[in-house]
Amino acid sequence: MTPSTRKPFRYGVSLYSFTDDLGTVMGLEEALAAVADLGATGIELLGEAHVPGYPEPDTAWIDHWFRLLERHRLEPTNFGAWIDTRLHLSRPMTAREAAADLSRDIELAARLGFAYVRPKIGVVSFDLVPDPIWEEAIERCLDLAERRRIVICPEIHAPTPLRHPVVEAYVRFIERTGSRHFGLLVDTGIFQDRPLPHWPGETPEMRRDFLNGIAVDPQDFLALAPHVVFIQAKFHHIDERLQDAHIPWERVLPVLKQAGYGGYLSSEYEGDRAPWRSLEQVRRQHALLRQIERRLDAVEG
Amino acid sequence: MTPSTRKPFRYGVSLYSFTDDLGTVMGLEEALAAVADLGATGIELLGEAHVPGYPEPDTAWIDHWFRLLERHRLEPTNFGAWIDTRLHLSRPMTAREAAADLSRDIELAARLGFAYVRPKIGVVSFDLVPDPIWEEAIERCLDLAERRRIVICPEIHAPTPLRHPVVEAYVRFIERTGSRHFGLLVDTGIFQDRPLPHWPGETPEMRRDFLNGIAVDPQDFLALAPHVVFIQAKFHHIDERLQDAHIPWERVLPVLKQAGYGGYLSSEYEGDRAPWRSLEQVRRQHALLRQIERRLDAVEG
Amino acid sequence: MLERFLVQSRGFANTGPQGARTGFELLLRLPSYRGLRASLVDGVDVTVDGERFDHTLNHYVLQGRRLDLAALREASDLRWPLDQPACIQVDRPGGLAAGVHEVTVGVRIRQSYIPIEFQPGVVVETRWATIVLP
Amino acid sequence: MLERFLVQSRGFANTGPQGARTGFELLLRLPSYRGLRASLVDGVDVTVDGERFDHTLNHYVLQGRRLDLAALREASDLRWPLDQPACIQVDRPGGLAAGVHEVTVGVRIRQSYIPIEFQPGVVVETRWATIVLP
Ligand SMILES: [Mn+2]
Ligand SMILES: [Mn+2]
Repeated sequence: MTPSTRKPFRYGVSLYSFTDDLGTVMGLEEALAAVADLGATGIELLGEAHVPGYPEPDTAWIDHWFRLLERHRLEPTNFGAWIDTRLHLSRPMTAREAAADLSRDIELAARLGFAYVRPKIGVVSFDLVPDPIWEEAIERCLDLAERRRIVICPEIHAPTPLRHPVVEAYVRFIERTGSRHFGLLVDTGIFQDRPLPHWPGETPEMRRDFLNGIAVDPQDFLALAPHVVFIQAKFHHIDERLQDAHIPWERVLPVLKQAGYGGYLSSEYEGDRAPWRSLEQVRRQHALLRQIERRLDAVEG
Repeated sequence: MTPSTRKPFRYGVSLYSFTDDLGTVMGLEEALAAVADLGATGIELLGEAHVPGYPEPDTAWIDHWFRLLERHRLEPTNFGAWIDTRLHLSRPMTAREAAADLSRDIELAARLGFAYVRPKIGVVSFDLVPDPIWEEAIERCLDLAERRRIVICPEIHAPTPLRHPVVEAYVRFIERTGSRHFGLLVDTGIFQDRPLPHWPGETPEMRRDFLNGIAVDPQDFLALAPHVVFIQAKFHHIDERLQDAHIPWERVLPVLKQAGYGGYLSSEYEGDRAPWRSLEQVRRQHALLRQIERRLDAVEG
Repeated sequence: MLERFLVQSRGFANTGPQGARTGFELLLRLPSYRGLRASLVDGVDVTVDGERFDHTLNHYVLQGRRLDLAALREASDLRWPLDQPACIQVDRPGGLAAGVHEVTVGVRIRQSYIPIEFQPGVVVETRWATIVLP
Repeated sequence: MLERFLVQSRGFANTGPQGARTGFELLLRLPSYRGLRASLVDGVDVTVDGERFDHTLNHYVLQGRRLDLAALREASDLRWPLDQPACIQVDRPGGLAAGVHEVTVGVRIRQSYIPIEFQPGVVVETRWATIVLP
């Protein structure tokens, strides 16, 4: 992928955006209708949140899922999964156990039509180094991922920046295994360059670490771009003048464009959870991102 | 029915209580579960509000309705209907047309298991005199009501008090027809003796008429009691100390008891429509009404 | 399930072909505790960023039928159920700019059981709503 | 659909026979953006009108299974899905008086991807809730 290959972005939404709304003021049907109404094509979800009966949804629900996708012309993108390394209070999780959980999620994601599975891996340090079992656990799943045409993609999420030993370890894993079924997911929260409002129960320690924004230089994306398969367009607040209060999209999107990124921008609204607010915020984000992309495309001619 | 025949009240809820919540934060299932959780047994609804596909719900919905009633051990009580006398902008409604609409509602109510149908009749004057077609329209429906075991019961609603020409006309109708399929529904808003807060868009004229409360003397109920078949327990706000801000239940319930009323008290919450507020308000009302009834029963021994 | 606002987030969009928009439309929840026959609805005034579009000029789509105000007032055979939003269509050459707009609706309803002096009642609500595509 | 509050209106009730109540229970929405296996939940503190009932003493009903805290911590095979409230059972001889109570919950959750220093995270919420029957 060379910098000169400019591609159109693809637009999607993660149901994570509708956290606390889904199940209290809207169901899956309304959520998918809202996403389709944006002109978006991609739908992302979290397995153990949005699949009723997870990890074993009944076939009636699976039929319903595919009917909704067809009605709204949406395609499943990324399936959020967890490797819950603290599952057992008395002992650590083994790599085999982690692989078993991840395999189960890969099977389910594939059955539901997804292309990507993001394992959220438990950490072992204050600076969020993932549990070392991740490497063996994921390696055990690569053959299955290939058979089920799934790309496993751990998430680069604040406070971890793009230039970081954790990311380097993922890149070495790609180089060592040569697998095309492993890649990186970037959460745009890493580009946040202004502080978030305080949340209830927030401690000074947590604030220091990541809530002021780690302000990764968007240019850092260029080097990593060949390994990035999916982008979660994390955001927290966009005002009535279409100004994002935290994420510098005007600086981020040109770099993605320059890097030849043609994958999804999948909205992850993470702001105020007042009922119904997420619906309007996601619309603002898509209006904003598309506006910037139109401008970039016009400049390029 | 003599004053000495004291009977237990029956407790119910009208889905009117959940106005604006139903269809935005809850469905029929959650509403009926909430009613059953009160220990209530009666469910009241409004046809052209809570019956999907009204006036012709499909059989799948009717099956669903009866399954929910069975699961929650609820019985249908009153079915709210309207005689929309202003339906045609260019001409008045005829008694025949009104009878046709009411017949359709009686059929539907009976099919759904209801015992009462309340026609809300259009008015022809500033002081809410019902359109004179009511008498012929209802009379045309009495045979059908008998066949379908429905009692037609117009509502005595503020600002119309219990002693009023409109009520006297209804009583004369009962005496003239001798029908046991016509009775009166009393809305407890007539007992309101403290002013409601202003609502958005309220004009001074409307305020003067009924929002300060018409404070009917509960004793007036005794004379009318033989004709009262149903009571809507209208209320607007009950605070954390279980004090109702507007309806003097402590004076109303002893009279109902003394009158030998053993029918339903069917909650009609009509206060602030903040999402989910109705659920908690209805619980407070049932706690309050049952507390007063226990006290009355204890005094009586 | 519908959104609590009368004007729904979903469905607020320009109409006509992109580049040659003819107007916009929005989905509206009925501001009433009961469904109504269409002839009891006396139209909807719409104001966007201070620009008013009168109820006499707008069009109304209910259960697949598109009506002007005169037809709406005669439509005693058509229902606007509580659980189905109506679509309000507004003519405005060029449509609206992509972005956030201040949208006010005034929904005019004729109830039979309220004195004629107060009819039609008008329910007014304002919200921010977003046009995604120009 | 669940209520937005964590503590649901529905289900707040005394337990045991009327006249000889043994305690009370409440239904709780999981305060998380994802479902959790039960062993990741470290119990729920409950406070009613200032009287505290510690998470170590309460019982938890998930998918029909009733567990004490020790059993909950071991229940890696049991799930608390987002769309199903858990029932929290509290011992209190006599139960609670009928009427409105100030109810606070502290829901203790262990996430694997947050530094151990911050675990369990505790989500606290207070609301008014009503016991209908004494
Ligand atoms: Mn993310
Ligand atoms: Mn009433």
